[in-house]
Amino acid sequence: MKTHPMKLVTIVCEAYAREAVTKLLREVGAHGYTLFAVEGDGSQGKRPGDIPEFANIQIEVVVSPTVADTLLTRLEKEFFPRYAMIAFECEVRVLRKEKF
Amino acid sequence: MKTHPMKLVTIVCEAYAREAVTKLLREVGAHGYTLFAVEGDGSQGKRPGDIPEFANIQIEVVVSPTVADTLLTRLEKEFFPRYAMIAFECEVRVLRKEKF
Amino acid sequence: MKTHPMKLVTIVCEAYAREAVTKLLREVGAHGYTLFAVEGDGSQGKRPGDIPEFANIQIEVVVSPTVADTLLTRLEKEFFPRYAMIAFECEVRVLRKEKF
Amino acid sequence: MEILDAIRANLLSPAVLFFALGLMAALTKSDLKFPEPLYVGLTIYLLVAIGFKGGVAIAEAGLAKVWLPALAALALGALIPLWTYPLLRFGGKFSAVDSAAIAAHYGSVSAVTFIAATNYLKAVNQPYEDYATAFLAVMESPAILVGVVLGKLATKTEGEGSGVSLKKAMHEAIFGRSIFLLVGALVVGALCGKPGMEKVEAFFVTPFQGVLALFLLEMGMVAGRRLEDLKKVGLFLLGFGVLVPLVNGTLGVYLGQLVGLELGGATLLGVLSASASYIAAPVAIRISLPEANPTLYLTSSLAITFPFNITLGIPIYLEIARHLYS
Amino acid sequence: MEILDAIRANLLSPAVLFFALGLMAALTKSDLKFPEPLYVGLTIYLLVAIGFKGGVAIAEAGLAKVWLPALAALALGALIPLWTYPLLRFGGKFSAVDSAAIAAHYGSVSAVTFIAATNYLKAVNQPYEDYATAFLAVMESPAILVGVVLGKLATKTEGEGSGVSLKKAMHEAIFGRSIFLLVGALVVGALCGKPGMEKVEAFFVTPFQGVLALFLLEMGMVAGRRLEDLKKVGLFLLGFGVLVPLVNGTLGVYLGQLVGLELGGATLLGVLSASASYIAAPVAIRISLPEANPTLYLTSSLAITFPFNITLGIPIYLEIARHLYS
Amino acid sequence: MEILDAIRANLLSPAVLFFALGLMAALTKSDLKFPEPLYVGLTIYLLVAIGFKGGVAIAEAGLAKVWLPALAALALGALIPLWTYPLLRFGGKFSAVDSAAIAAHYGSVSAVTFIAATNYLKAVNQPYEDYATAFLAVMESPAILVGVVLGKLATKTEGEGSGVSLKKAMHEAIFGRSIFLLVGALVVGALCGKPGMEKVEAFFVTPFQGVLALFLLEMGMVAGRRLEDLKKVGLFLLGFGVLVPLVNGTLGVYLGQLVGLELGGATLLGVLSASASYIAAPVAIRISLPEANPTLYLTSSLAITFPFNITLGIPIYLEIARHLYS
Ligand SMILES: Nc1ncnc2c1ncn2[C@@H]1O[C@H](COP(=O)(O)O)[C@@H](O)[C@H]1O
Ligand SMILES: Nc1ncnc2c1ncn2[C@@H]1O[C@H](COP(=O)(O)O)[C@@H](O)[C@H]1O
Ligand SMILES: Nc1ncnc2c1ncn2[C@@H]1O[C@H](COP(=O)(O)O)[C@@H](O)[C@H]1O
Ligand code: NA
Ligand code: NA
Ligand code: NA
Repeated sequence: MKTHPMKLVTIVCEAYAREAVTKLLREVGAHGYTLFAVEGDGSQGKRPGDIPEFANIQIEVVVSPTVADTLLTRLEKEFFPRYAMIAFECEVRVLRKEKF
Repeated sequence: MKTHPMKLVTIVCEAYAREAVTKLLREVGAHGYTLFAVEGDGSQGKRPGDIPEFANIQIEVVVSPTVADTLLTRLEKEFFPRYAMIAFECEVRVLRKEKF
Repeated sequence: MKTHPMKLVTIVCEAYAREAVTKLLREVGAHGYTLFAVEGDGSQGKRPGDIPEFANIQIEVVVSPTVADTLLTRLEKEFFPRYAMIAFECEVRVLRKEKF
Repeated sequence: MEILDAIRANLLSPAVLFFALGLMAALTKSDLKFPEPLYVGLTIYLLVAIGFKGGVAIAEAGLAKVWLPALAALALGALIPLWTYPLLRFGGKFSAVDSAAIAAHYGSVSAVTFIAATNYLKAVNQPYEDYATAFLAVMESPAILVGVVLGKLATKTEGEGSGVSLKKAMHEAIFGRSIFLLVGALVVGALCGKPGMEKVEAFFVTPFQGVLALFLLEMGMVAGRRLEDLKKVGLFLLGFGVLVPLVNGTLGVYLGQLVGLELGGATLLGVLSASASYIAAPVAIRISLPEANPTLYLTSSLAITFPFNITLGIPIYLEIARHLYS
Repeated sequence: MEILDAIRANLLSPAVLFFALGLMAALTKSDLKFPEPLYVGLTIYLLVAIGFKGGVAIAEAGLAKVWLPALAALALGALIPLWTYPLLRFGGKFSAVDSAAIAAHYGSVSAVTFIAATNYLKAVNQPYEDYATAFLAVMESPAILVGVVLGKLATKTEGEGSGVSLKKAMHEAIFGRSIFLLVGALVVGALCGKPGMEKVEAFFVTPFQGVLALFLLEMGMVAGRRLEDLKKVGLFLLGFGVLVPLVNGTLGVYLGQLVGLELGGATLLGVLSASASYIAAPVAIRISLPEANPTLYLTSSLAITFPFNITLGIPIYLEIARHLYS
Repeated sequence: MEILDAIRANLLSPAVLFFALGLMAALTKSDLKFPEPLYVGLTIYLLVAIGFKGGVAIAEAGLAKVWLPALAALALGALIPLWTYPLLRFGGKFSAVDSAAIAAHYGSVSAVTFIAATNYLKAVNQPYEDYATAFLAVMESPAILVGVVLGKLATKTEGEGSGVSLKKAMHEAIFGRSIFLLVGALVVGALCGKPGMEKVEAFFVTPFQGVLALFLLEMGMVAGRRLEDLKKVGLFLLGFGVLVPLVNGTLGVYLGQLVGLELGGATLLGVLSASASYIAAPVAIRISLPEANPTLYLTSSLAITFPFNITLGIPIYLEIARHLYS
């Protein structure tokens, strides 16, 4: 079994940003993503998550290291000033590297 | 405080595969797992997740490196050809290594 | 783009422990956290998650390595003997290190 | 012209219009979405309500009246795959496993189509045997089992153990969520009878039609999201999804008359034969025949046959029954 | 033989049959599952409905009539742990903290059991004071506080601050979700009175019995999943889970007569004493006595006492009341 | 003194009392929480029910009667931001983009406030045109578009393309979940007419008031969680949140009389003008004017104007209409 190094980028943001973020993912070349609703607490206060429009989502995307770089750069420049969010990357290993 | 290196294997797959995957986890020797419903987008199209039977789930399991190897190998051989899914592993450190 | 090393600590525990754990997070100096409901299986049996009071939650928190250390130490001493739970840490890289 | 009037009346019912609204929501990419627990809650309500009502009706009618038509329904469900399979395999040139999978879907049934049909009959004041829910209950599983066996015979693949997965499919087909709820509520209803019904009527019967209308809004969205797959399935399956229901529907109506049902009951048996499963069958097939292509069976049952039956099919089957009984 | 007929009638009610169906679902490992939000939605509905109705009844009856029996109910709840604790500690040889935890559960109450009892009384045409919901409201918390104090006295563990966690338990017992909803809706109902009731009756009253039946289906599954823990808890707790309710139920009925309740109201006070909490108490106990073993208190209250009360207990307590009042 | 009696009666209605209970839950930090799917399910129900009912009423009244007041409502919605914007910008010294954002919220409408008003009118036996739902439908979007344009003109920021985000805001304002459901159900109702209503009345009409009461419990919690932000928004916005609704409400009532509405209908137009959006507008504004501070517009619309209208505003607007019409 051969595994390949990739990056897992995790984004936690207000649900409002959903469409903008998934559009960005397509633009930087991600081939897929996984998304779910979360509650959260942070510098911009608690997000209890009972109204979907006011809630948080977590988006996880596995991408190549270069795509991860572009993604984080654009998140920092275009999204961090506008939306309540955090983003971080983490090293993972995948099978079928052509899929990502 | 002493932490021990382990692998976190993350599997995102269609909900149909739930029973087959959890059975596999038992077979390879995982001592537990965590599971939740997610939405997703990938090569096999969007999964909006309003009908549970058509939705995606994410399964996370902490295992020893050797178990992770067996798990990924069997996923590649037996599951990837049949189900819409991705899987990847990541290094984590745990307390109480005898638990995993 | 400059990223900084941080720790992502993941805690999966019974929902009962929610308040105690988030209080601990504040005490050790985390600046935020993300939380969601999960199902699980482990040494203390299946947690199907239909009654919120009997269910599992997953808490993810990005902190500096020193905070991660304190957090895990206190979890081990004060929480592991009392609650059904697991915790592990993982290396991640973030932008805006002052946020965590 | 009667049939056209009937169709027009059906098209203007809240249930069908909300279904159309759901289609619209999917096509205009509105961000409207029913959360999963709402979907699940509505299906639980509908299945329990229809099952309970059917059970009370069986208690009133007595098993002596119900067993023969129920047996006929069961046989019909099991046999439909036997003629649709070769049609798909040799007419449509589908692979053996895809043919078996699709055939299983058309032999099995759609509870929502059945419920919509009972609503329609009520709207046009056509009486029917309330215990017809028993036919719904017995027709869900047999075709799935037949389809899985057909698929297994044709492929004989190993890995993960095909014996195991046949057993899983049977377990799924019999203990799966929808059939369990329906049969369970049926038994509960049969044990309670009329006095039990009086207690829960205000919840399970009075608001039923409105709940169905709301649910069809969601089903419209689910079907609408599949519409773009129509081009992937090819012309053959498109025709199949409309013509096979018409044939099966006619078969069902005839058989209904044969076993002594009234006009309304025969219509419902026709509707059941004509309908294709899009929940129970996909689950069981995905588990036991994972090589089969879901786009084919889901698109045909959900995006072609289901909308066809809901809008045009149901009034047509009633008209067929009227001709036959007159 | 009356009592046997009564039990039979109760066993054939939709509510109890759906509970049995839920047990079946758990035992046959059907994949039927109520999603968490549906469970939460149903509990919110049931608690608000029962609280609101009780509040309207209090407004009608006047506080003068309610305060004495409510006080008696409160005292009964607080006292039950004082005799069940030594029984568990010395009869059952449980640890001090486990004994305290279980005792807290049996002093507190189960709202669903109470609701099922009101349904049963309605079905057998036995009138009762509608304001009895007030007893439910006042009996939930006291026993939990007594139990936590007993457990703390016995253990005196430190770490995380035991003083803190007693305060947390009190907060939980008083501001926890279920008690907040119940008492809140009671107050709202008392302020609205009859005119308010007329507006919301069609939602909170008419469909109530049907919603309860659906909810008991879920409760059957929850209880059923605990059944396999029965062997872990031992014979003593098994007997405890059946006999203690019978004793407490009898106590409750007597006390009800003593404070001037009618036959129906005394029965309900008996049901409350006999019932064991499985939501509010576990939450508070898990937080303030985390050393106690949840398998013991959850299995006994949820898998033994709850099913016993729902099926046999309720008709028995009514029969006891009838003997006493005749 | 009539107005005081009216307010007192409104304050003691189940809907308002449950709203207050929700506020209490938030303030006492009770762990009561409606899960997201329950919230979504309730909004879907309320919007579909009110839309459907309005559509049936339009079918009964005929478009000839509806178009003029609907047009007036639309114009009113679009114009309100044009006077509130300068007030906020120069009176309140808010930034241009914040002023535009808040102005958009007050030009748009709150469906729940409208629904509560229809309930209030029904409670005080004040007839109104059922087709007034059409005003709700047409008033949601225009102000949002005007507000976004005002904000864009003032800022002209680039990055991510401001043209794109104006288009997104329009899409959101027109195809967003709430407006889609409302307008969709309106059209469905108009096509079904009375016969359709008869089928679904028991679900969409009879239990409606009770569902609203339950929903206001949740809205109380949502508003309550915003209360602590009151100190952040400053005194100007506090006054704005109460006085602007009074002015807009009066404008709406007058305009209603002008275009020939009855007393009840004019009151509803007043309520709509007075109400501020807290769902549709925030979504659209957050997407197209992300630089605007959500604390300002959410706190003023949700924690000031919404509770004010629900408790005091609605009876006041009716009183204004009564003076005008007498
Ligand atoms: N240190 C952290 N660890 C994990 N999640 C966080 C952290 N800080 C913020 N978040 C998440 O990011 C969301 C937005 O953060 P903020 O902009 O700080 O309010 C929060 O609601 C949390 O869900
Ligand atoms: N690059 C990716 N990053 C994160 N999740 C993914 C990625 N690709 C696929 N997925 C998830 O895996 C599921 C199945 O993928 P697929 O088989 O490509 O359709 C999708 O629905 C997503 O939830
Ligand atoms: N090896 C594992 N991998 C992932 N999650 C686990 C694992 N073991 C336990 N868990 C999670 O932690 C919860 C508590 O574990 P336990 O105390 O072992 O019952 C379980 O319900 C699971 O959600
Ligand atoms: Na069929
Ligand atoms: Na008790
Ligand atoms: Na307005």
